[in-house]
Amino acid sequence: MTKQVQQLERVIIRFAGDSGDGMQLTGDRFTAGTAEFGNDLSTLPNFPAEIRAPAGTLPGVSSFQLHFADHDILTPGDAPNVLVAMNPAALKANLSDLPRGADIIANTDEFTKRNLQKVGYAVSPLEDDSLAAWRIHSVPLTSLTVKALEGFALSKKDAERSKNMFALGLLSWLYHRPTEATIQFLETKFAKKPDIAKANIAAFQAGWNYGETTESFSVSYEVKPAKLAPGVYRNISGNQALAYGLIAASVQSKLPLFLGSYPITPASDILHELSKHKRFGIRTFQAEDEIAGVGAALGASFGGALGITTTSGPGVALKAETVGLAVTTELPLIVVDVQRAGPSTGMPTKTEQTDLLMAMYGRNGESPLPIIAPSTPSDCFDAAVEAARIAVKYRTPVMLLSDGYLANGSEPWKVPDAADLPDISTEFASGPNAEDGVTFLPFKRDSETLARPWAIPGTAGLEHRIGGIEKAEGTGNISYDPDNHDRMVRIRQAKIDGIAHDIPALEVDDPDGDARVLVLGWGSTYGPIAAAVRRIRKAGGKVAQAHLRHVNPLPANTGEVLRAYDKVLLPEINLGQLALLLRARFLVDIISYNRVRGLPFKAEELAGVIQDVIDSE
Amino acid sequence: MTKQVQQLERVIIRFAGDSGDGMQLTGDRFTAGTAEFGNDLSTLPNFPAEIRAPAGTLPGVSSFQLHFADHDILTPGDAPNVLVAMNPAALKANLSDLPRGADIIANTDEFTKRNLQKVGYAVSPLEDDSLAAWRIHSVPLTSLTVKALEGFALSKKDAERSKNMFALGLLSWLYHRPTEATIQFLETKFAKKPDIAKANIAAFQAGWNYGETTESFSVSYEVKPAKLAPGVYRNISGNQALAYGLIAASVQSKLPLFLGSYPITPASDILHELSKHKRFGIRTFQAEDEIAGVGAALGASFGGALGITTTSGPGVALKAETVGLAVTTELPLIVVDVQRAGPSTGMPTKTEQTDLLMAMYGRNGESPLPIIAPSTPSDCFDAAVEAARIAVKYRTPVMLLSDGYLANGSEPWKVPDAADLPDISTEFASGPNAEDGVTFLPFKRDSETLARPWAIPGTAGLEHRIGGIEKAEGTGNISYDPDNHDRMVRIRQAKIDGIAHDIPALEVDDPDGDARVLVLGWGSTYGPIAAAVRRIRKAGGKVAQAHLRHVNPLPANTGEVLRAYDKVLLPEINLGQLALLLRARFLVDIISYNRVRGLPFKAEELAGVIQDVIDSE
Amino acid sequence: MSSGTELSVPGTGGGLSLVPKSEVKLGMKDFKTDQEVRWCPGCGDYAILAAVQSFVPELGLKRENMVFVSGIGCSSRFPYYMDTYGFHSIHGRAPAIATGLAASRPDLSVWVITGDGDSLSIGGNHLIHALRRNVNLNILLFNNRIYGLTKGQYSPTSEVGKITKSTPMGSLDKPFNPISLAIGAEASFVARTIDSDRKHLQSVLREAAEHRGTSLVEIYQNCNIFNDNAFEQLKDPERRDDITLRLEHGRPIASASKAVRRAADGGIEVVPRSSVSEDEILVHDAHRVDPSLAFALSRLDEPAFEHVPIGVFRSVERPSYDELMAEQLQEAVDERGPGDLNDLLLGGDTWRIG
Amino acid sequence: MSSGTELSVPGTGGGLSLVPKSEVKLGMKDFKTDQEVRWCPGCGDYAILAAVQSFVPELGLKRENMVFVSGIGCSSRFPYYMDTYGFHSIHGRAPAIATGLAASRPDLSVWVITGDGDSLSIGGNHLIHALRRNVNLNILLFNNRIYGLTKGQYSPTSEVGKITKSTPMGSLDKPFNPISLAIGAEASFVARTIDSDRKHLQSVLREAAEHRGTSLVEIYQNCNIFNDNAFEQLKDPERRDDITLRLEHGRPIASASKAVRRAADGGIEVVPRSSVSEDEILVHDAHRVDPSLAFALSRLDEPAFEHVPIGVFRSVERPSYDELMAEQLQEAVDERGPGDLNDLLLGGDTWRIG
Ligand SMILES: Cc1ncc(C[n+]2csc(CCOP(=O)(O)OP(=O)(O)O)c2C)c(N)n1
Ligand SMILES: Cc1ncc(C[n+]2csc(CCOP(=O)(O)OP(=O)(O)O)c2C)c(N)n1
Ligand code: SF4
Ligand code: SF4
Ligand SMILES: [Mg+2]
Ligand SMILES: [Mg+2]
Repeated sequence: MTKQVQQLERVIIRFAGDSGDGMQLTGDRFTAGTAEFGNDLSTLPNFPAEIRAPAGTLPGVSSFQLHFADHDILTPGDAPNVLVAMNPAALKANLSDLPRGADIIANTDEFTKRNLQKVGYAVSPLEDDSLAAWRIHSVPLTSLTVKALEGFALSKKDAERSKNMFALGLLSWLYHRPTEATIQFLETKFAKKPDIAKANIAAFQAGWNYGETTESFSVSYEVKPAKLAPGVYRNISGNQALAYGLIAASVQSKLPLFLGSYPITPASDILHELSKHKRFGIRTFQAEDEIAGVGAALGASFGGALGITTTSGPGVALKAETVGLAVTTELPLIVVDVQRAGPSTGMPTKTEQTDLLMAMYGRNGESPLPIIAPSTPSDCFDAAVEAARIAVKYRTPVMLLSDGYLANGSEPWKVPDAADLPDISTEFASGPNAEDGVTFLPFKRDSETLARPWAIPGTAGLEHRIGGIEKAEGTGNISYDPDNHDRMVRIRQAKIDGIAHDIPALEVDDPDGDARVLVLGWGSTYGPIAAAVRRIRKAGGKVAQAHLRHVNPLPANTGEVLRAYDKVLLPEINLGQLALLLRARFLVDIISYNRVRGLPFKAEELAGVIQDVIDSE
Repeated sequence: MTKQVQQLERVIIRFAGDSGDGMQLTGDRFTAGTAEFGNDLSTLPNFPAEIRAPAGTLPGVSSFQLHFADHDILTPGDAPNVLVAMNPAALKANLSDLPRGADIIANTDEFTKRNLQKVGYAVSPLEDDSLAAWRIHSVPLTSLTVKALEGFALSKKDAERSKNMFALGLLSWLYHRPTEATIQFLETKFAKKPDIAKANIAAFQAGWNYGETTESFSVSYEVKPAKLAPGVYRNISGNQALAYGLIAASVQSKLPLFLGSYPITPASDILHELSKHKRFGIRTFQAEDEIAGVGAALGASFGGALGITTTSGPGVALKAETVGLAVTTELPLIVVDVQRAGPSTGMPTKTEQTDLLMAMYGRNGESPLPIIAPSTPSDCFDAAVEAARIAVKYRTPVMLLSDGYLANGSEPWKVPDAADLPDISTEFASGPNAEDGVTFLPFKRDSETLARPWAIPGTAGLEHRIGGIEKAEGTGNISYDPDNHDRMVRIRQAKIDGIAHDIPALEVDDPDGDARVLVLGWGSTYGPIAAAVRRIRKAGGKVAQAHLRHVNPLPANTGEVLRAYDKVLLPEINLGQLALLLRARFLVDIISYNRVRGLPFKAEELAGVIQDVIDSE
Repeated sequence: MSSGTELSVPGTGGGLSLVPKSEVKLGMKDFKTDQEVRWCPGCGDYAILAAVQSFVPELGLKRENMVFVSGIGCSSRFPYYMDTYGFHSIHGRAPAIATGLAASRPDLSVWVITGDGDSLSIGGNHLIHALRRNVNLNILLFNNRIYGLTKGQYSPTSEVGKITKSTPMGSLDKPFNPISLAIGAEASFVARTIDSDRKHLQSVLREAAEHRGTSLVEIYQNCNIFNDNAFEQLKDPERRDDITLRLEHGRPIASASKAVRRAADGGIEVVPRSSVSEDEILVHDAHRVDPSLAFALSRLDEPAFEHVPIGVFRSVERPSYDELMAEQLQEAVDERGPGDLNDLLLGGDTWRIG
Repeated sequence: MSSGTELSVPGTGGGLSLVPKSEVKLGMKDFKTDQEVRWCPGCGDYAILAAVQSFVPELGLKRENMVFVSGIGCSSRFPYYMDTYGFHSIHGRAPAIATGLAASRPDLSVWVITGDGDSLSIGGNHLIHALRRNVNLNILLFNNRIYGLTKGQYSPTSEVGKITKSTPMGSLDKPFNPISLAIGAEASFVARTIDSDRKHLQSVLREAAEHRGTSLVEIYQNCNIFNDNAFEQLKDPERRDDITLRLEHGRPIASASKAVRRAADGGIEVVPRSSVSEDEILVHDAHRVDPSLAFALSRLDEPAFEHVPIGVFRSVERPSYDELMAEQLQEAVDERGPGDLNDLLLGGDTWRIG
């Protein structure tokens, strides 16, 4: 049988199954193959907060979405072209996201009476008309896998476990993915259990062959490699990029990295990643709680390390008091907040942008600090280096606001050459700095940056004491003098505000230069906004786009940019937090678009919103 | 010798001495006498963070300022008419606040070489010309006291201790204060040590007599009683009024009060006060830290108590995570923040308004809560009752933002009759609330207030579970449904926003109705702003005044009020925190006036600022 | 319930003496909720849940007067599955929240459910303070020696050298022994049991519930996903009877093959049972006021799993915090009568105008 | 110092072996700052400050390699008066901050100064975790059994029934015994001394400094303003020698009139010295690995002040956290060479375009 091959520009597939079905691994492997093939891509894992919710239930569904294309893309995609549903729960949980006409590959073996009941299907949807709008491929994935592995000395249960590899094989066939890397991967992963390795490889190949032979699939698809900028690429998730950025910052600042952290979803993987790289002189300290984590990081900073703490929303709340101490003692510190849905425990595995105002104001007293927000998974690398640059140069804690979407999402990353990374090293104080030539003044400032000297223990002659009580300008001695306090409050603010002159201007993307509507964003909404803007332009609309990475202080030209447009639309996954800051500062009537669903925006949704704003002009 | 008696409308006196000199007690007694006499008054204690800094040093100076008048007054006064300086440090620390021509009563005995040196006086200022601009009364207070107590079986050191009572006697003579109450007070205070009581009384009387006889004082002053609204009055400090308000709230809500608190300046006195009143069924729990304090209060609320926690800035930061839990579980809770100078430890005994944005936003996720700020010491009573009303009615944590100035300052308070206090009681859920008549839905809301039912343990049939994870509307079951989350985020916000319709409109004081400039304030700046406004009007200027007690949500007419004026001036003891909220919400170009000195504004200073704004019209 | 003082039921007695009794006989099913249980298949938490659900009816309490408060962790999901009042709070804070609840409501039977991370890492301080205060709580510490919910980092009870996601070269810090820590924190009731032995678990729960004050029960719990077989030795039918030293008040401390006795130097030691006569074997005294011997018993399981005492290490009477608090309230009323708001507001120096 | 790995000095040995020695001989005045000391006249903190300032030169360390870290409280003002590096941090967090410092800088001698409220109330968790980790810190816990700085509320070491501003009818909660708590938390070095006995204080500091790992030294300190004479019995020349039981390794534990011996039931007890022969008196063994006896000694001061052990309860060797951490870093380098950034970034699956 010769099969038809169809060319596509882009495809969105979603693997969905039970938490125990290995969907994340399947997605990761498909991603790796796709990356190797040279498509541009973007991924969106989505999994429950429970380790393993009861099998077959809706809360137990875990999914992985991948968008790949022959051109550069910006998001993991709104609506899947293909859903792989490993059981009825996976079908039910994901169906509403599927556009009509999409393909559904359903593992019929799991559509048992019991499993159907678990999710409230009276009749199997594969057997009534309810799925008529979609193209159903009923595949008995489990039994095909078991059959394919008959020759292996495996229990049935063990054999069944490989069904995700069968599915991967089938999808790899369907989209012409290279297979060698996956085979190699399985060999390495199960190096100690060669039987398991072989079984998984066999399942994978069986899946491929099934596609090749079955009539259920008459067409396969090709998506040409994308024309990306030349260079060496790898696929990278936000958490990994962020961890690498921190390591790079340590190398480029020549400061030993000290991480004080307490595990919390979705930030834990940064701790995990950093703890692997002790060869870089990196110390990772799993503290007893978030307070101890940031405390230890600050203590290490006092000792001359690049002190870092990583956490998520509730953890940031706990660190507030110590971050305030860092503000007033003016020591470098990086506080990474991988935002997740709140308030309180909220929805730990879901994404959100709701911590911005906490990052700005969540401390007693006037305690300003810089805030930096990466815009894509790979941008987490650069944002981390930039956070370190500012922390070290200005002797200040810096908040790095990632989120659950960036953390777990991935995309191809053009790997930079270490030689091209900025030198962000600093000098420790080494001698007296007072006019008298003998005294050391720990709070005498650099006239340009307003940064104070960083004198670390072990430096003879610079012994000094710092603390959380208000300090006299210069000497740093305890001071309750009212005017000194007013001055210090203003100097601390001025130091942070001054960073505006040390960061790039806000760039506007407005190809024809005649748009009247500006869409502004910050952080992880970059992809969906940019994709929406593309759609508008493709349809002939005019819209300008700008994206803030430095959220505090804002680039010096921000006001100018905002005022240059009739309307400014600001989509945020919160109730309007950046909008509040911009409105207050520039008195510009920003139009907010807010949806707080624990999920990234969809490009289509935003395109609609943008169009509405344009139309209302 | 017959002495002249002069009539005055108002007087500001400041007692200043070493921390060990008993200045706070002296001030308190003078205040009590003044209150009894019927003047209106306002006080401002000011003391170091150290328990007892080294004797004779500048950081060791403790002072107490009292403003009293024959008419209603609004502040403790800008510039003292009289300074009692118990030692050179007290003179030096306070001199810059004294207007030319003011009286200085200096305790010459303490102007020894050693004491002068301690504060850097080469020559005694009493003996050179440096004090020519003031009227100096050199009085050997210590030795006069010792002499007066010669007949008592006291060591010299013990006798010297009574010098503050000698000073009090002298000042009481100078301003015609009644003496009986002070004598009675000393008898009660030292009931167990009658010798000490007698010695203090003798010193007090000797001071009085000294005034009567010495030539150093040729004039004494009378300040007639003020014409206040009829009623029974007492003098009350902000912390005491706040504690009483909480007790009244417990009585009026019929809910047992549970306080979970950890000591911290300047909030500790609320804990101390409440712990005295166990007869009201009040439980005070000194927790191991601020987190446990608020946690226990929330646990008690869950159990049906009026849960309260009291703290100051750094403590609020620590409580943030638990307050977020209260927001999402929608339980009543009152969080009292007696703001002090920050960031970090800052200046613990000094006042500031810098926690407003932390109160608004210092939690992860969208977690809105109401904020109430009392305006004067006695207003802390009403504000506390109002906080409880809202917490109980809307099942929400409420932030009550007092500050160091209100906490320790005092003023006469017209004591309300308990019968006139609002009934703020609520009903616990007692049975099913679902349409089916059998189910209890812990997150089904009152259609008007959007409050959920409060079902407390012990109520049969309403067993249910709550928690920090996102909840499904109605059932309260754990829900990760994206749309449910978006809805819940908005409902929680709407519930708080809706309170705007349940609070009084913002009132504007604009006697002639033709002012073009509005001065707006919130919290403890009320007195200085109102006093400044009076000055402007007295001088023929036009200015309107409005003051916000409900800072979140804002009264429904706030925007209207702001837009009705050409200019809105907003003085704040921070860098413009309320201004940020108002600018963002109403896009009104609020003019901020900010001074962050750890001290309340002076009326004169504000009058100048207001005048400048008027002039720039 | 309508006013402040009505909640202030003072009293003394057993752990449950102030909690109203159910008029009807309740069964296990009365304590099950309609919520799907969301632990991994095979998790030890299931066994504990079943043990608790089948045990609590025996207490004969009104269901509505029982409250389960938890922190965050796999184990802390527990309250959702108990058809009583429940509060799934935030990480580490359950003892604090439960303290406020129990201190203000002596008529409740309050249970805290917590994990080794929840109670000993982030919540360590609240735990030790609850213990010294002796608030009327039953704290069930599910010790799986790992962070389950965050997918397998080492915990404060993980053994040194533990290889986990956050410690790829092995953990460095010496673990807490929860029993030693609790005794050092002045605990009045301390016990240990294991998920797999329902009978023992329930017998310990029984004593804990009856104890008035804070009862700490460490429950060895298997996390089959991230730390499987952590307590295998105690489950292995071949070995468990040998290495388990059951602590029963008034009974000699010994396993099938081992016995505890006073050592020559005055300490205690484990010796082959055959080497000692029965009356040389140390008799367990859980009610001893001096905690030193209970502490010594808590050290017996070093080296790990050679001999592991389980049961009630210590159970001594001490007034509970809520009782003392209620007494002070009563005393204040007895001495000066119930509070009167007008009197309070008018107290101190007043003057009249007009 | 210029790069990451240079800070990672691995090593073992005594508490000070990695700290550079001063080339010049320093004296007490070298450790005094120009800051005015701001405690109340008569406060026990003065005596401790003087004792520390006159003791530290003896260590022979470079002044710039000593750091004093404190929390908040009267006692926590201490670092301002020591002319070394200093960090007056926030309430309760000094052990955490010092942990980061000490773990990343094994070349420093790090001292934590804390009060009973700072370390046992808000900071209790950090304290017990520092102890189990055995970070190389010397923690001096100034125990005045009261909150000084906030003007006199009861603390976690105040006796039951304490009448303070926050407990007008008396406190309810049983205090911690800091020694018992520390031993329960796996402390490797635990000692107690008193502000008024400079010689003893300094001898304990000496041992603490030499111990590598966390040394906890409880110092009874008089707060003459809010809790005067809390330790009067130990200062009263008439009684102190009778009630003080000095713990000295290898020496019998006894005071002028009292002696400690093994009781018949195996515990330990205090008896009149005259009632026992010298060789019946328990000989102190601070180095015993099993902490049970040290724990039992910590319970001897109940009832309070009848007989109070002072000195080093426990001092056992265990690798310190910073050493272990440094070793892992070294091992990682030894095994795979120092990290290379390009290798790291390129690691995993890459592909080339263009
Ligand atoms: C403030 C805060 N920090 C961290 C977390 C993440 N977190 C959730 S549970 C947990 C540890 C769970 O371990 P354990 O208490 O032993 O419970 P288990 O899951 O093993 O039952 C952590 C670190 C959180 N939810 N909140
Ligand atoms: C977060 C926080 N909570 C509370 C306080 C207030 N506070 C400062 S010191 C202290 C207790 C002091 O007691 P202790 O540690 O025993 O020290 P001492 O003053 O007795 O030496 C408290 C409660 C604070 N500064 N910060
Ligand atoms: S991760 Fe471990 S503790 Fe958590 S539910 Fe699964 S098996 Fe149980
Ligand atoms: S209050 Fe007490 S502890 Fe604090 S300085 Fe004064 S005497 Fe010392
Ligand atoms: Mg665990
Ligand atoms: Mg103390």
